[in-house]
Amino acid sequence: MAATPSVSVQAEAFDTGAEVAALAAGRTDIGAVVSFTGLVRDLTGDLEAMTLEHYPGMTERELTAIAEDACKRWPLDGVRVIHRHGRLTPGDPIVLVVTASAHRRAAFEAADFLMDYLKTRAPFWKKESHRNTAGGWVEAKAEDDTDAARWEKGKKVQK
Amino acid sequence: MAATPSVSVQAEAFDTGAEVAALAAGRTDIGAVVSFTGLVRDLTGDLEAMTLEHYPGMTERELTAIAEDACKRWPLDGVRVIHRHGRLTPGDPIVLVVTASAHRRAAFEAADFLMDYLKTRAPFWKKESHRNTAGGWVEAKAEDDTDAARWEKGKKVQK
Amino acid sequence: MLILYFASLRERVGYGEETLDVPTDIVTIADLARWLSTRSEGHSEALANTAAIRVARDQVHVDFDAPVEGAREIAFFPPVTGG
Amino acid sequence: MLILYFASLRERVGYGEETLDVPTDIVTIADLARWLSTRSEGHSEALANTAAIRVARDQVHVDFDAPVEGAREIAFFPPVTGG
Repeated sequence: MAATPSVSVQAEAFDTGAEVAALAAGRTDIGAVVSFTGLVRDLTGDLEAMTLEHYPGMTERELTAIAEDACKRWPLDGVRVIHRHGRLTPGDPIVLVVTASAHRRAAFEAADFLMDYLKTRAPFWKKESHRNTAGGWVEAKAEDDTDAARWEKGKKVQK
Repeated sequence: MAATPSVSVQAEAFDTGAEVAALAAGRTDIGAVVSFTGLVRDLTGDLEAMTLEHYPGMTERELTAIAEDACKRWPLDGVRVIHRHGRLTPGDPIVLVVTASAHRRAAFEAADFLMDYLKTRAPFWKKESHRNTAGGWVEAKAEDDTDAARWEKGKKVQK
Repeated sequence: MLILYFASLRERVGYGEETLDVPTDIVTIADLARWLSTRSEGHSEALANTAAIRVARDQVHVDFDAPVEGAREIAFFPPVTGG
Repeated sequence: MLILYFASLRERVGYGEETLDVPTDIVTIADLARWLSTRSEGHSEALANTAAIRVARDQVHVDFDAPVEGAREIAFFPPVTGG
């Protein structure tokens, strides 16, 4: 049975442990659960807040499409994606991806893929406000496109 | 500051969410936390229990060596490894690996590496008892050696 | 047709959405962007550098050469930065 | 010297550890395995197929050509199956 992905876009925080537990609850055919938690990072000590704008409607649609794509590429038993929007402060969790599979490689690769695709396709935009310097919109990274391109069909991937 | 890995070998269950939270607690320089949870799998419906034997002393030493190796290979801010021993039943968590880093790729690759190395180097042995058929020691998989070989120096990795 | 702007584009235009009657000679999204640029200085600034703009047609990523006809909503935004 | 057996090897030998005075002409771990094989039928069965046996010298993975001299403990076990 192919997994039906569960996707949420919300202002509220999430509980990584509860989501990991929920994906495997009551099942004995899942061997591997991988979670990725993304947090607001403040490398300079100057970040006051990070505000995430998104495109309601398209965000849910795009996250679901990415998750369904992952379910086609790997034998997954569960996929959970949560992405927050609104105002967050350093250390706050922003995004959660959880994958469950009978196989460890599938769970790892699918979570990795989901994050790469989410980073380049999900319509979210981050704006930083700093304490002592000008804030502004976060620029997209070319590195994220390179990461996502790893999963394109026919491309061989080298680490 | 390089991470100091934390390693536990225990009979007791663990709490994935609490471990993920602990690794990032009070810090604002961590952007990514990846967790891998391994569970007892029962694909045939015939598995009664899985008993894990290990080599006390060497187990802790080997897990610590693997975690320290990961800290040398990737810029990690935290590594947590928990491996259970004793009698477990289907659906029970066996192993937890959590990695934290400023960078998503580092956290993913280090967790993936830790599991591959742990599978081939940590002195644990699984014995299955079945309800209706003969149980016995689980055979090592050649696939695990192949997975671990991906990380050997000088080897290019293809997915 | 509903036209949407997000993030820095929304700020430059001054608002996030507008409903417009698009002339029938507007064929592609590139045409639409050029036509929208004439509406105000903010629109012109927001839509000047198409290399740095992404487009969605009815909430699906498309290129600038995608057709406008039949769309319910078309959104313009900078490269995404979620995750 | 402390000799340890784990998992299926422990079951075949009949116990998990023994402390032995190893003769001085035992140079490598391969020599040690051959010498231990003569101790009982269980030892012989357990240590027959060296291709399917892994060894640790003082809790560190080593090959069969590693030296025995100076070791506190040497462990024999099947390929590991944790994780």
